[in-house]
Amino acid sequence: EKKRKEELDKQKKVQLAKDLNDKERDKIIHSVEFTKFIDYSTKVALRALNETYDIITNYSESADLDSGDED
Amino acid sequence: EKKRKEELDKQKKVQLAKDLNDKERDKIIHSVEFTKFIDYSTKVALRALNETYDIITNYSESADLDSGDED
Amino acid sequence: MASLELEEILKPLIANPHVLGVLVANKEGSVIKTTLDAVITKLYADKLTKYLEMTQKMIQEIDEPDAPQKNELTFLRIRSKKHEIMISPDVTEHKYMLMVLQNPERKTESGKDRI
Amino acid sequence: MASLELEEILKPLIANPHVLGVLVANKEGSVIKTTLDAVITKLYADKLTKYLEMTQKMIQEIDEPDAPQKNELTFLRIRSKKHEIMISPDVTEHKYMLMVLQNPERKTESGKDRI
Repeated sequence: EKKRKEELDKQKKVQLAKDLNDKERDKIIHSVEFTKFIDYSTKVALRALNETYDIITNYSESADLDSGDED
Repeated sequence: EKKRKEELDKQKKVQLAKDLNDKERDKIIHSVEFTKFIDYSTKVALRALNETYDIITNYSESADLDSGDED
Repeated sequence: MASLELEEILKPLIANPHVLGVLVANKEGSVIKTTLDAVITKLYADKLTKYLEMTQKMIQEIDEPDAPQKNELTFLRIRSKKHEIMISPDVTEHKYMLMVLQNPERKTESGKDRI
Repeated sequence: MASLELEEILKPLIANPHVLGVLVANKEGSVIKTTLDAVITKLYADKLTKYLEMTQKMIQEIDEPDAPQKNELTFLRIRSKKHEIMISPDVTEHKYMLMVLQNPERKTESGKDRI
Protein backbone atom coordinates (compact mmCIF):
# COMPACT_ATOMS: atom_id res chain seq x y z
CA GLU A 1 0.00 0.00 0.00
CA LYS A 2 2.83 2.34 0.90
CA LYS A 3 4.65 1.44 -2.29
CA ARG A 4 1.57 2.19 -4.29
CA LYS A 5 1.26 5.59 -2.68
CA GLU A 6 4.86 6.34 -3.50
CA GLU A 7 4.19 5.39 -7.08
CA LEU A 8 1.19 7.68 -7.23
CA ASP A 9 3.22 10.51 -5.72
CA LYS A 10 5.93 9.94 -8.27
CA GLN A 11 3.41 9.95 -11.08
CA LYS A 12 1.84 13.11 -9.72
CA LYS A 13 5.22 14.78 -9.59
CA VAL A 14 5.86 14.03 -13.24
CA GLN A 15 2.36 15.05 -14.23
CA LEU A 16 2.78 18.32 -12.42
CA ALA A 17 6.12 19.02 -14.09
CA LYS A 18 6.65 22.61 -13.19
CA ASP A 19 6.70 25.31 -15.79
CA LEU A 20 10.10 26.91 -15.76
CA ASN A 21 10.17 30.68 -15.54
CA ASP A 22 12.46 32.69 -17.79
CA LYS A 23 15.16 32.95 -15.17
CA GLU A 24 15.23 29.21 -14.51
CA ARG A 25 15.22 28.44 -18.20
CA ASP A 26 18.04 30.88 -18.84
CA LYS A 27 20.09 29.30 -16.10
CA ILE A 28 19.73 25.87 -17.72
CA ILE A 29 20.40 27.16 -21.21
CA HIS A 30 23.60 28.85 -20.02
CA SER A 31 24.95 25.83 -18.18
CA VAL A 32 27.93 23.94 -19.60
CA GLU A 33 26.18 20.58 -19.28
CA PHE A 34 23.15 21.74 -21.23
CA THR A 35 25.31 23.29 -23.93
CA LYS A 36 27.18 20.03 -24.36
CA PHE A 37 23.95 18.08 -24.41
CA ILE A 38 22.11 20.23 -26.94
CA ASP A 39 25.08 20.52 -29.24
CA TYR A 40 25.67 16.79 -29.33
CA SER A 41 22.08 15.62 -29.41
CA THR A 42 21.11 18.03 -32.18
CA LYS A 43 23.92 16.65 -34.33
CA VAL A 44 22.82 13.08 -33.67
CA ALA A 45 19.21 13.94 -34.57
CA LEU A 46 20.30 15.75 -37.74
CA ARG A 47 22.33 12.79 -38.80
CA ALA A 48 19.38 10.48 -38.21
CA LEU A 49 17.12 12.79 -40.20
CA ASN A 50 19.47 12.87 -43.13
CA GLU A 51 19.58 9.13 -43.44
CA THR A 52 17.66 7.68 -46.28
CA TYR A 53 14.81 6.50 -44.12
CA ASP A 54 12.27 4.84 -46.25
CA ILE A 55 11.96 1.40 -44.75
CA ILE A 56 8.22 1.09 -44.58
CA THR A 57 6.64 3.29 -47.22
CA ASN A 58 7.51 1.16 -50.22
CA TYR A 59 5.90 -2.03 -49.09
CA SER A 60 2.34 -3.01 -49.61
CA GLU A 61 1.01 -5.43 -47.05
CA SER A 62 1.17 -8.26 -49.55
CA ALA A 63 4.89 -7.49 -49.67
CA ASP A 64 5.71 -8.63 -53.17
CA LEU A 65 9.11 -6.97 -53.24
CA ASP A 66 12.34 -8.92 -53.56
CA SER A 67 13.88 -9.65 -50.21
CA GLY A 68 16.05 -6.53 -49.98
CA ASP A 69 19.68 -6.11 -50.84
CA GLU A 70 21.26 -7.93 -47.94
CA ASP A 71 24.86 -7.05 -48.82
CA GLU B 1 -6.50 -3.01 -4.19
CA LYS B 2 -8.37 -5.08 -6.75
CA LYS B 3 -6.75 -3.13 -9.55
CA ARG B 4 -3.36 -3.77 -8.05
CA LYS B 5 -4.04 -7.49 -7.87
CA GLU B 6 -5.06 -7.49 -11.50
CA GLU B 7 -1.84 -5.75 -12.36
CA LEU B 8 0.16 -8.31 -10.45
CA ASP B 9 -1.72 -11.13 -12.15
CA LYS B 10 -1.06 -9.59 -15.51
CA GLN B 11 2.61 -9.21 -14.71
CA LYS B 12 2.78 -12.79 -13.52
CA LYS B 13 1.14 -13.98 -16.69
CA VAL B 14 3.74 -12.30 -18.83
CA GLN B 15 6.57 -13.48 -16.63
CA LEU B 16 5.30 -17.03 -16.90
CA ALA B 17 5.01 -16.88 -20.69
CA LYS B 18 4.46 -20.49 -21.57
CA ASP B 19 6.95 -22.45 -23.60
CA LEU B 20 5.30 -23.53 -26.80
CA ASN B 21 5.59 -27.20 -27.69
CA ASP B 22 6.47 -28.25 -31.24
CA LYS B 23 2.86 -28.78 -32.21
CA GLU B 24 1.76 -25.33 -30.99
CA ARG B 25 4.73 -23.69 -32.65
CA ASP B 26 4.03 -25.47 -35.93
CA LYS B 27 0.43 -24.35 -35.83
CA ILE B 28 1.49 -20.71 -35.48
CA ILE B 29 4.17 -20.98 -38.14
CA HIS B 30 1.68 -22.44 -40.60
CA SER B 31 -0.99 -19.83 -40.02
CA VAL B 32 -1.72 -17.25 -42.71
CA GLU B 33 -1.50 -14.34 -40.27
CA PHE B 34 1.95 -15.40 -39.04
CA THR B 35 3.20 -15.90 -42.58
CA LYS B 36 2.08 -12.41 -43.53
CA PHE B 37 3.63 -10.98 -40.38
CA ILE B 38 7.02 -12.64 -40.69
CA ASP B 39 7.33 -11.95 -44.40
CA TYR B 40 6.55 -8.28 -43.99
CA SER B 41 8.43 -7.63 -40.75
CA THR B 42 11.58 -9.37 -41.98
CA LYS B 43 11.62 -7.12 -45.04
CA VAL B 44 11.17 -4.02 -42.90
CA ALA B 45 14.02 -5.11 -40.60
CA LEU B 46 16.29 -5.89 -43.56
CA ARG B 47 15.62 -2.51 -45.03
CA ALA B 48 16.43 -0.84 -41.72
CA LEU B 49 19.64 -2.86 -41.44
CA ASN B 50 20.76 -1.86 -44.90
CA GLU B 51 20.38 1.81 -44.22
CA THR B 52 23.55 3.68 -43.70
CA TYR B 53 23.21 3.85 -39.97
CA ASP B 54 26.13 5.64 -38.57
CA ILE B 55 24.57 8.47 -36.65
CA ILE B 56 26.47 8.18 -33.42
CA THR B 57 29.81 6.54 -34.07
CA ASN B 58 31.48 9.50 -35.70
CA TYR B 59 31.01 11.96 -32.89
CA SER B 60 33.26 12.46 -29.98
CA GLU B 61 31.54 13.81 -26.90
CA SER B 62 33.15 17.19 -27.38
CA ALA B 63 31.29 17.21 -30.71
CA ASP B 64 33.66 19.33 -32.73
CA LEU B 65 32.15 18.35 -36.05
CA ASP B 66 30.44 20.80 -38.38
CA SER B 67 26.73 20.85 -37.86
CA GLY B 68 25.82 18.11 -40.34
CA ASP B 69 24.70 18.37 -43.94
CA GLU B 70 21.21 19.68 -43.38
CA ASP B 71 20.04 19.54 -47.02
CA MET C 1 4.60 -22.46 -44.65
CA ALA C 2 6.88 -25.13 -43.30
CA SER C 3 9.35 -24.37 -40.56
CA LEU C 4 12.02 -24.67 -43.22
CA GLU C 5 10.41 -21.77 -45.01
CA LEU C 6 10.56 -19.69 -41.82
CA GLU C 7 14.30 -20.41 -41.75
CA GLU C 8 14.53 -19.32 -45.38
CA ILE C 9 12.70 -16.06 -44.73
CA LEU C 10 14.87 -15.18 -41.73
CA LYS C 11 18.11 -16.29 -43.38
CA PRO C 12 19.20 -12.92 -44.82
CA LEU C 13 18.63 -11.35 -41.39
CA ILE C 14 20.49 -14.04 -39.50
CA ALA C 15 23.31 -14.08 -42.05
CA ASN C 16 23.80 -10.31 -41.91
CA PRO C 17 27.24 -9.64 -40.40
CA HIS C 18 25.90 -6.85 -38.17
CA VAL C 19 23.15 -9.01 -36.67
CA LEU C 20 23.89 -10.51 -33.27
CA GLY C 21 20.58 -12.29 -32.86
CA VAL C 22 17.01 -12.70 -34.04
CA LEU C 23 14.00 -13.47 -31.86
CA VAL C 24 10.38 -14.05 -32.86
CA ALA C 25 7.79 -14.17 -30.09
CA ASN C 26 4.07 -13.85 -29.61
CA LYS C 27 2.49 -11.10 -27.54
CA GLU C 28 2.54 -13.25 -24.40
CA GLY C 29 6.31 -13.56 -24.70
CA SER C 30 6.28 -17.18 -25.87
CA VAL C 31 9.20 -17.82 -28.17
CA ILE C 32 8.50 -18.92 -31.74
CA LYS C 33 12.04 -18.72 -33.09
CA THR C 34 15.35 -17.59 -31.60
CA THR C 35 19.04 -17.56 -32.44
CA LEU C 36 20.02 -16.33 -28.96
CA ASP C 37 20.90 -18.55 -26.03
CA ALA C 38 18.14 -19.74 -23.70
CA VAL C 39 18.75 -17.28 -20.83
CA ILE C 40 19.00 -14.20 -23.05
CA THR C 41 16.01 -15.37 -25.10
CA LYS C 42 13.82 -15.67 -22.00
CA LEU C 43 14.92 -12.30 -20.65
CA TYR C 44 14.48 -10.46 -23.93
CA ALA C 45 11.15 -12.13 -24.77
CA ASP C 46 9.76 -11.14 -21.36
CA LYS C 47 11.06 -7.60 -21.18
CA LEU C 48 10.60 -6.65 -24.80
CA THR C 49 7.06 -7.99 -24.98
CA LYS C 50 6.14 -5.77 -22.03
CA TYR C 51 8.08 -2.84 -23.43
CA LEU C 52 6.37 -3.17 -26.80
CA GLU C 53 2.97 -3.15 -25.09
CA MET C 54 3.91 0.02 -23.17
CA THR C 55 5.10 1.63 -26.37
CA GLN C 56 1.84 0.86 -28.14
CA LYS C 57 -0.02 2.32 -25.18
CA MET C 58 2.10 5.47 -25.17
CA ILE C 59 1.52 5.98 -28.89
CA GLN C 60 -2.24 5.81 -28.27
CA GLU C 61 -2.00 8.19 -25.33
CA ILE C 62 -0.32 10.94 -27.31
CA ASP C 63 -2.64 10.50 -30.28
CA GLU C 64 -5.47 12.97 -30.78
CA PRO C 65 -8.41 11.46 -28.90
CA ASP C 66 -10.87 12.33 -31.67
CA ALA C 67 -8.74 11.30 -34.63
CA PRO C 68 -10.68 9.47 -37.35
CA GLN C 69 -7.81 6.99 -37.77
CA LYS C 70 -6.03 5.55 -34.74
CA ASN C 71 -2.29 5.75 -34.66
CA GLU C 72 -0.20 2.56 -34.50
CA LEU C 73 3.40 1.66 -33.88
CA THR C 74 5.14 0.38 -37.02
CA PHE C 75 8.82 0.12 -36.08
CA LEU C 76 11.02 0.69 -33.07
CA ARG C 77 14.78 1.20 -32.79
CA ILE C 78 16.41 1.32 -29.39
CA ARG C 79 20.03 2.22 -29.68
CA SER C 80 22.36 1.78 -26.72
CA LYS C 81 26.08 1.77 -26.16
CA LYS C 82 26.23 -2.00 -26.43
CA HIS C 83 23.75 -2.77 -29.18
CA GLU C 84 20.72 -1.69 -31.14
CA ILE C 85 17.40 -3.45 -30.72
CA MET C 86 15.05 -3.21 -33.67
CA ILE C 87 11.47 -4.35 -33.18
CA SER C 88 9.09 -4.99 -36.03
CA PRO C 89 5.65 -5.38 -34.50
CA ASP C 90 2.66 -7.17 -35.97
CA VAL C 91 0.84 -4.06 -37.15
CA THR C 92 -2.26 -5.84 -38.40
CA GLU C 93 -3.02 -8.40 -35.69
CA HIS C 94 -0.82 -7.32 -32.74
CA LYS C 95 0.01 -10.96 -32.07
CA TYR C 96 3.71 -11.23 -32.77
CA MET C 97 6.97 -9.36 -32.80
CA LEU C 98 10.26 -9.76 -34.59
CA MET C 99 13.29 -8.53 -32.67
CA VAL C 100 16.67 -8.02 -34.28
CA LEU C 101 19.71 -7.34 -32.14
CA GLN C 102 22.46 -5.60 -34.00
CA ASN C 103 25.90 -4.30 -33.39
CA PRO C 104 25.66 -0.51 -33.08
CA GLU C 105 29.13 -0.03 -34.50
CA ARG C 106 29.28 0.37 -38.24
CA LYS C 107 31.87 1.48 -40.71
CA THR C 108 34.54 1.99 -38.08
CA GLU C 109 37.84 0.67 -39.26
CA SER C 110 39.70 1.95 -36.24
CA GLY C 111 38.82 1.25 -32.66
CA LYS C 112 36.81 4.37 -31.93
CA ASP C 113 33.98 3.06 -29.91
CA ARG C 114 33.25 5.97 -27.68
CA ILE C 115 29.84 7.23 -28.57
CA MET D 1 25.27 30.39 -24.42
CA ALA D 2 22.49 32.88 -24.96
CA SER D 3 19.00 31.73 -25.85
CA LEU D 4 19.70 33.09 -29.31
CA GLU D 5 22.48 30.55 -29.60
CA LEU D 6 20.10 27.76 -28.65
CA GLU D 7 17.89 28.92 -31.52
CA GLU D 8 20.91 28.85 -33.81
CA ILE D 9 21.85 25.31 -32.80
CA LEU D 10 18.31 23.99 -33.29
CA LYS D 11 17.73 25.91 -36.52
CA PRO D 12 18.78 23.20 -39.00
CA LEU D 13 16.48 20.75 -37.19
CA ILE D 14 13.53 23.12 -37.09
CA ALA D 15 14.08 24.19 -40.70
CA ASN D 16 14.21 20.60 -41.99
CA PRO D 17 11.16 20.06 -44.23
CA HIS D 18 10.44 16.65 -42.69
CA VAL D 19 10.44 17.96 -39.13
CA LEU D 20 7.01 18.64 -37.63
CA GLY D 21 8.25 19.77 -34.24
CA VAL D 22 11.13 19.98 -31.79
CA LEU D 23 10.88 19.74 -28.01
CA VAL D 24 13.61 20.05 -25.40
CA ALA D 25 12.72 19.12 -21.82
CA ASN D 26 14.42 18.19 -18.59
CA LYS D 27 13.94 14.81 -16.95
CA GLU D 28 11.04 16.10 -14.85
CA GLY D 29 9.19 16.99 -18.04
CA SER D 30 9.65 20.74 -17.69
CA VAL D 31 9.88 22.33 -21.10
CA ILE D 32 13.05 24.20 -22.05
CA LYS D 33 12.23 24.81 -25.70
CA THR D 34 9.36 23.83 -27.96
CA THR D 35 8.03 24.50 -31.44
CA LEU D 36 4.81 22.59 -30.79
CA ASP D 37 1.59 24.12 -29.47
CA ALA D 38 1.01 24.29 -25.71
CA VAL D 39 -1.34 21.29 -25.39
CA ILE D 40 0.78 18.93 -27.49
CA THR D 41 3.94 20.16 -25.77
CA LYS D 42 2.54 19.36 -22.32
CA LEU D 43 1.29 15.94 -23.39
CA TYR D 44 4.50 14.95 -25.16
CA ALA D 45 6.78 16.29 -22.42
CA ASP D 46 4.86 14.30 -19.78
CA LYS D 47 4.49 11.04 -21.67
CA LEU D 48 7.87 10.97 -23.35
CA THR D 49 9.76 11.81 -20.18
CA LYS D 50 8.14 8.81 -18.50
CA TYR D 51 8.64 6.64 -21.54
CA LEU D 52 12.31 7.56 -21.74
CA GLU D 53 12.76 6.64 -18.10
CA MET D 54 11.10 3.25 -18.69
CA THR D 55 13.32 2.68 -21.70
CA GLN D 56 16.46 3.42 -19.71
CA LYS D 57 15.23 1.01 -17.05
CA MET D 58 14.49 -1.72 -19.58
CA ILE D 59 17.95 -1.33 -21.11
CA GLN D 60 19.49 -1.85 -17.65
CA GLU D 61 17.23 -4.84 -16.96
CA ILE D 62 18.33 -6.74 -20.04
CA ASP D 63 22.00 -5.90 -19.52
CA GLU D 64 24.30 -8.53 -18.08
CA PRO D 65 24.15 -7.98 -14.31
CA ASP D 66 27.91 -8.46 -13.90
CA ALA D 67 29.02 -6.42 -16.89
CA PRO D 68 32.07 -4.26 -16.21
CA GLN D 69 30.52 -1.39 -18.17
CA LYS D 70 26.85 -0.52 -17.73
CA ASN D 71 24.76 -0.20 -20.84
CA GLU D 72 23.05 3.09 -21.67
CA LEU D 73 20.45 4.32 -24.11
CA THR D 74 21.90 6.56 -26.81
CA PHE D 75 19.07 7.08 -29.30
CA LEU D 76 15.46 6.09 -29.74
CA ARG D 77 13.24 6.04 -32.82
CA ILE D 78 9.56 5.30 -32.47
CA ARG D 79 7.94 5.00 -35.84
CA SER D 80 4.17 4.99 -36.15
CA LYS D 81 1.65 5.37 -38.94
CA LYS D 82 1.26 9.08 -38.25
CA HIS D 83 4.80 10.16 -37.39
CA GLU D 84 8.21 9.21 -36.16
CA ILE D 85 9.45 10.35 -32.78
CA MET D 86 13.21 10.52 -32.39
CA ILE D 87 14.62 10.99 -28.90
CA SER D 88 18.18 12.00 -28.22
CA PRO D 89 18.76 11.50 -24.50
CA ASP D 90 21.36 13.18 -22.33
CA VAL D 91 23.77 10.25 -22.22
CA THR D 92 26.24 11.85 -19.85
CA GLU D 93 24.06 13.50 -17.20
CA HIS D 94 20.56 12.05 -17.80
CA LYS D 95 19.07 15.47 -17.22
CA TYR D 96 17.58 16.41 -20.56
CA MET D 97 16.08 15.08 -23.73
CA LEU D 98 15.70 16.36 -27.26
CA MET D 99 12.62 15.12 -29.09
CA VAL D 100 12.16 15.51 -32.82
CA LEU D 101 8.82 14.74 -34.41
CA GLN D 102 9.08 13.90 -38.06
CA ASN D 103 6.85 13.00 -40.93
CA PRO D 104 7.23 9.26 -41.54
CA GLU D 105 6.53 9.63 -45.25
CA ARG D 106 9.55 10.23 -47.41
CA LYS D 107 10.23 10.16 -51.11
CA THR D 108 6.68 9.31 -52.04
CA GLU D 109 5.58 11.23 -55.07
CA SER D 110 2.26 9.46 -55.33
CA GLY D 111 -0.22 9.08 -52.53
CA LYS D 112 0.75 5.60 -51.35
CA ASP D 113 0.52 5.90 -47.64
CA ARG D 114 -0.53 2.42 -46.69
CA ILE D 115 2.28 0.93 -44.72
